[in-house]
Amino acid sequence: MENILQQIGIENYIYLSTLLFCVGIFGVLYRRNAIVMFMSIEIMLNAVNLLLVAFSTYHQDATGQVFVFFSMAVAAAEVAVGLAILVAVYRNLNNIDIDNLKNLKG
Amino acid sequence: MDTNLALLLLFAPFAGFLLNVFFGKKLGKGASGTLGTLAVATSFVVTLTFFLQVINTGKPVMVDLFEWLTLANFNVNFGFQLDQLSLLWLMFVTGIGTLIHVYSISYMHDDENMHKFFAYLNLFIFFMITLVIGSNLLIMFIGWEGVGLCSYLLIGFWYKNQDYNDAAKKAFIMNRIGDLGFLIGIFIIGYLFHSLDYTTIATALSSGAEVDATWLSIAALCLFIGACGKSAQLPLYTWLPDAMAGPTPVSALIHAATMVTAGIFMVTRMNFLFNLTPDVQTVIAVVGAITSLIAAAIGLVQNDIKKVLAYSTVSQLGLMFLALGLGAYEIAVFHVITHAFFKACLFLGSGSVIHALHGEQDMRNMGGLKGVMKITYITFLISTLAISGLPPFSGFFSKDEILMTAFHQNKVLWVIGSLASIMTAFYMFRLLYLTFYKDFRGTEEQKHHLHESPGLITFPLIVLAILALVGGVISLPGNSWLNHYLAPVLAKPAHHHELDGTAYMLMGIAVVGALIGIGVAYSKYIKQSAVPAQDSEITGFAKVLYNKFYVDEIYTAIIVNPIYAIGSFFRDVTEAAFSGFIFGLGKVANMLGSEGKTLQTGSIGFYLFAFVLGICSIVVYIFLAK
Amino acid sequence: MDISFVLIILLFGAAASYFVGDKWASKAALIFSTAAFAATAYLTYKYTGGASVSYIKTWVENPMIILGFQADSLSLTMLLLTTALTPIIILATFRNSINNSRTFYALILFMAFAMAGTFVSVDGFVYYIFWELSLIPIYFISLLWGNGDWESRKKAVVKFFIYTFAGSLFMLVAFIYLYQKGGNFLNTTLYRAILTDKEQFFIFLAFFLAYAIKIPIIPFHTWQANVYQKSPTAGTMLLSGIMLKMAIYSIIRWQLPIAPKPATEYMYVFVGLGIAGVIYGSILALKQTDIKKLLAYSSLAHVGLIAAGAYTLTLDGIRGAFLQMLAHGFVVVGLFYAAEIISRRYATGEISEMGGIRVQTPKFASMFMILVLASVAMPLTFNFIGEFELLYSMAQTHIWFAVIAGTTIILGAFYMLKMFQQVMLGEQNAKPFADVTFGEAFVFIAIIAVLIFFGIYPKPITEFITPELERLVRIINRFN
Amino acid sequence: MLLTIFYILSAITLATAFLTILSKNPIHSAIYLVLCFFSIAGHYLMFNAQFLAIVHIIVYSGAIMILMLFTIMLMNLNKEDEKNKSMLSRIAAVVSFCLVAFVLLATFIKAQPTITEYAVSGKDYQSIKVLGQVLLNEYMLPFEFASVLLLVSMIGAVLLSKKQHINN
Repeated sequence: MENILQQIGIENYIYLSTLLFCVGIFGVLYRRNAIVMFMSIEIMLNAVNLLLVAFSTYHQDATGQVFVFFSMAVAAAEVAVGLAILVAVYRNLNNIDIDNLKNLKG
Repeated sequence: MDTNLALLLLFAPFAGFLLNVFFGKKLGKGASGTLGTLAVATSFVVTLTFFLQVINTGKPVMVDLFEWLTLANFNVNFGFQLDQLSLLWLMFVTGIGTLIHVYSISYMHDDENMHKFFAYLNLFIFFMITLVIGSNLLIMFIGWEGVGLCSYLLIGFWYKNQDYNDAAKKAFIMNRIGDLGFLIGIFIIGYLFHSLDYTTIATALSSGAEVDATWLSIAALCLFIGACGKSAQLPLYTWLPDAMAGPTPVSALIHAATMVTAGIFMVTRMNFLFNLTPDVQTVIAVVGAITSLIAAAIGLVQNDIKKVLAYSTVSQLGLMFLALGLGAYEIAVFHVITHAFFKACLFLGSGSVIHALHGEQDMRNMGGLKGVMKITYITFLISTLAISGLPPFSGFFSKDEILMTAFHQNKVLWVIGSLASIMTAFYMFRLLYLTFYKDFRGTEEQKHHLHESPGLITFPLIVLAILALVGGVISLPGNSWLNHYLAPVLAKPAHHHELDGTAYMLMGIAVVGALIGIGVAYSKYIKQSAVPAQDSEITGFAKVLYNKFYVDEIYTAIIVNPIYAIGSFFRDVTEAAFSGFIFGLGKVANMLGSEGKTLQTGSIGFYLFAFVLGICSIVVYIFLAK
Repeated sequence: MDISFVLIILLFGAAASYFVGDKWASKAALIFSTAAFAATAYLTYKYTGGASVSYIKTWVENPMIILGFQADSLSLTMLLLTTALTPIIILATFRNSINNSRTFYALILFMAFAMAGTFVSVDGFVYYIFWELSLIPIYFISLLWGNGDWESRKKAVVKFFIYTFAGSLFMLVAFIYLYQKGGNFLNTTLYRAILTDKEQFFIFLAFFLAYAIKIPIIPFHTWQANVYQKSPTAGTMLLSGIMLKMAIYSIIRWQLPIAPKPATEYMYVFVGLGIAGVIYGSILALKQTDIKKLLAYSSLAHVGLIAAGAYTLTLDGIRGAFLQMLAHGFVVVGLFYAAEIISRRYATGEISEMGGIRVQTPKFASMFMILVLASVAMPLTFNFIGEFELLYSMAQTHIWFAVIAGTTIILGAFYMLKMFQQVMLGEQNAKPFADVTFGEAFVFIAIIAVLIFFGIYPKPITEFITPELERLVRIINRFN
Repeated sequence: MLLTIFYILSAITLATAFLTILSKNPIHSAIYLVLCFFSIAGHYLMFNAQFLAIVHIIVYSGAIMILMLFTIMLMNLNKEDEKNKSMLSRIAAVVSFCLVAFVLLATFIKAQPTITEYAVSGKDYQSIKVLGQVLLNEYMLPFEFASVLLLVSMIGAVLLSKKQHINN
């Protein structure tokens, strides 16, 4: 079985993940809709997952992929709780604009 | 045996002190007085046995008790050295001490705290003995501070009067200034010789050990500063006249006969050191001469009977220091002894007068006591003649010796000394005339109560007057027993003046000078019946003299007030500044907190930006910043 | 039986006084503190007989912390001071009615426990724990049972707490740094740690901050006068009698042997600071109108002298500091007790409202006078021995140090006698002043007896401590 | 061939990711995001990680995105009513994006990887069988923890979204 990386190269995956991660960051900073921010976070998570898989292949080792499973589990849990919080917020404020959430003021 | 006797000598007065402190009130006045007197008399008897022993054997008695202070380079032992000098001192300390105790039994009889008075007197004798018999400088320092303490306690004996307390406090603090000098001197000597024992230092110096001359001079000067404080020399003399606030026996014992001569004792004790520092000797002589002149000048116009005597004491002490500065230790000692006799007699006599007048001390309100107080008058007269330096009274011999030494070494000092002597003769006779001659100037009430003092008061007066009369025999010109006796403790041979023409001429000048002083006093106070003016009417230079050259005021202005001013400055400014600095640190932290708090905007967007930038900085710092 | 036993007694005593209830707390505290003193005395006796009474045990393996309580002559002497003063201080509180007294006495004993631990610890970490531990009880004692209104008291006490605590943190940093160098916190290891000049300098400075604040050396003293005034007298006694000795002891035990080079190099600075404290404290004492504040500033002057002596690095200076520490511990407790008696009966601390006490209570006046004289270093009192050695060590360093520091005997006499005159002498005050009770007199007599006995015969103490001090001085001067 | 597929997939991934963020309507965002996830699943397939790809699609596209869509619809957000952030924030966001991208890329470029050749062990390491073994042997405990985590988050979500009155 040949290694796909021989043809594509690990560095391409690194660049791709980096860019994807930065796009996620950009999303988080750019939008004020909490749900879209959530999506951006998912993008970031996926960028990392992609890189984990790439390196798993690079090392020819299953550990990286196992890590991705865990990361997915965490992401699922996070989304579930996060969305529940958003629902609660929405119920109280009638919107989910993060600029309105300023109760953490010191 | 010697050890036990020495301890008895030392602890008899201490036992008297303890008994009087703890049981004096229960014993009653007579018993406590007798107890105190007996305690000192015991010491006197022990001293006498030692004195005879040392005269016979010629060897000092050394007693070493235990190691007291441990220092890196040497130890200081609790030890006593009973040699010719200390025994001579003890003789008159305990002797006059006993007499004054006897006197006090009667004099203090009306005081409710009489047992305390005797306790303090005993304590004083205890410390004085310690001072004198110590075998090293530090034991002397114990006594030195101890007598200062007793002086403080006794000056402030009537502690309800805050003026007296002020005088006591002043005496203590002035003494402490001198004590600091003494202490520094001890440090330097300890550093140089690695010992404080007199014998060790003397041996080291006589064997010609390598010692830095500059440090030696500084040490000698520091010791002299100590002596200045204790013996009331310029510039530390102002406490002594104020010390007259104490009961009169205290003035006689402490501030005339014994404690104030401690400075002379110390310099004589350390004569081997002072001999090697001629510069310091010059300083001592000059200070002594000037003190004697200034004090005599102030004494000319004082109206308080005890103040006159106090200034006269300062003046006579100045003469003694003059002798010390000239290297004539045995003459200084001689004058100390004669002075102790006649000055104690004078003070006790004045006490007798004050006693008769119920506390009146102003000479302007006295006069005419000659008839009523015969014994007091006669003893007073003898002592006055002695202090004025008329032959054959004891004062003549000692004072004459001092002046003769001065004449041979430095004419200027001789002139100053002679001038002081003439003034002494004047003011002493002024005192005598104003007190005992002419008519009584006090109130009718006082006149009614005038009486001769009881026997317990006149007895010491008579003894002291006899001593003042014949005391000169111990060191007659040409054939001095004292010089011979003191020779073992002095590093240099005694001064010996040939009884030649110069000597007789000087004696003549001294006598004529004294007679001039007496004559002036006679013409003014007997012939013209002058009475000193009231305070407000004194003008001109007399006013300056009357106010003691304003020395106290000057000291207050240049030393005491600045210290208080600095104190206020410290309290109001620097304390606030230090405190402000510390609180300032707290305020800065507080401010950082409240400023930093505003960063906490609550805006998630802002946090995210900060978050991202923070991550960037960390990444840059870790991976890129190289 | 080893030295940890004393600590256990004190700790157990603290617990016991708390649990026996308000009524019996003071008695329990007195009994336990006396027992601690007896145990210490017995251990000292055993130690002089050649037995080892140390307690050394590894506490934590990593980092290496050793629960070590070493009994050498120095720590035993300080332990004796602590356990001797604690019963005296407790006895001095007997006449007061104290709210919630079981907590009060428990705190006092706990504080004694912490201070005793500081004196005997050989492990820097354990030492540091005890050092900080001692701060907690005094904080509560001063805060809850102090004088004056709550706000100003709280301000003073909190300032003191934060200030000393902040200073001590530097010491902790120094210890952690030293641990890296030495591998454990034992003082003997740390003495041997090889440090560059720069490291020594910073370590010295870190220790100095901790100690200078606690002693206090100017300009770190601003907490002192207020806290002394606001604290209850027992607290003031603990602070001035024992706690500040912790810092001086630590200078001798920790700071100088670990980092002697800067001490040698900048000796004049540190000796100068101490002496500046002497003058500054004395002059300020002259201007005080409150008796406790006056004593606080006089304490500042005295400890300045002690610190200056310790920083001369000579045997005389360090021994003098040690002796004076003991003497000052006793005399300051006695003076504060006298001040307490007066201000309690007059219900004021203002000197101007006092006077004429001697007429009414000659006994009290005499005892107070002796304490005043001891505090101005009268010969034949213990203080003279200490002060003489201190001043002599300064004279060896530089003669002007001795001259300037020596003004303490003048200024000290000035302010103490002035205070004594205004407080005790003069015409009888309108306010009656009850004579001292037997218990009060006992406290004074105990203190005076100690001061005079060792003033006349200090040899037992000097002989006891000198070999150990000589060893330390050799370590301190190892670079010369 | 594979490289071309990679480039195409990458382009889709990045483009849909961007579109997710830039779409005004959250519904569109969600749909773009699903596309993005599919393309990532494509990447996984290229690695021959079939199981992972399938799990990815099931979890992300199937579960998470559906959950999000439901939430969006629940809140009635399927309109373009979101107010834009201030110009300053947006510029700052762009600048931050460029900065992070620059910093991360610079870091990777500077790191100069020492990759010479890609190892081919020939071993099976990513089949379902192997993964199952690894997961249930070596990572047994974390695996169980993951289940606890999911349980807790489930309970949490239920509790949080329960209707409750909040008194202001």
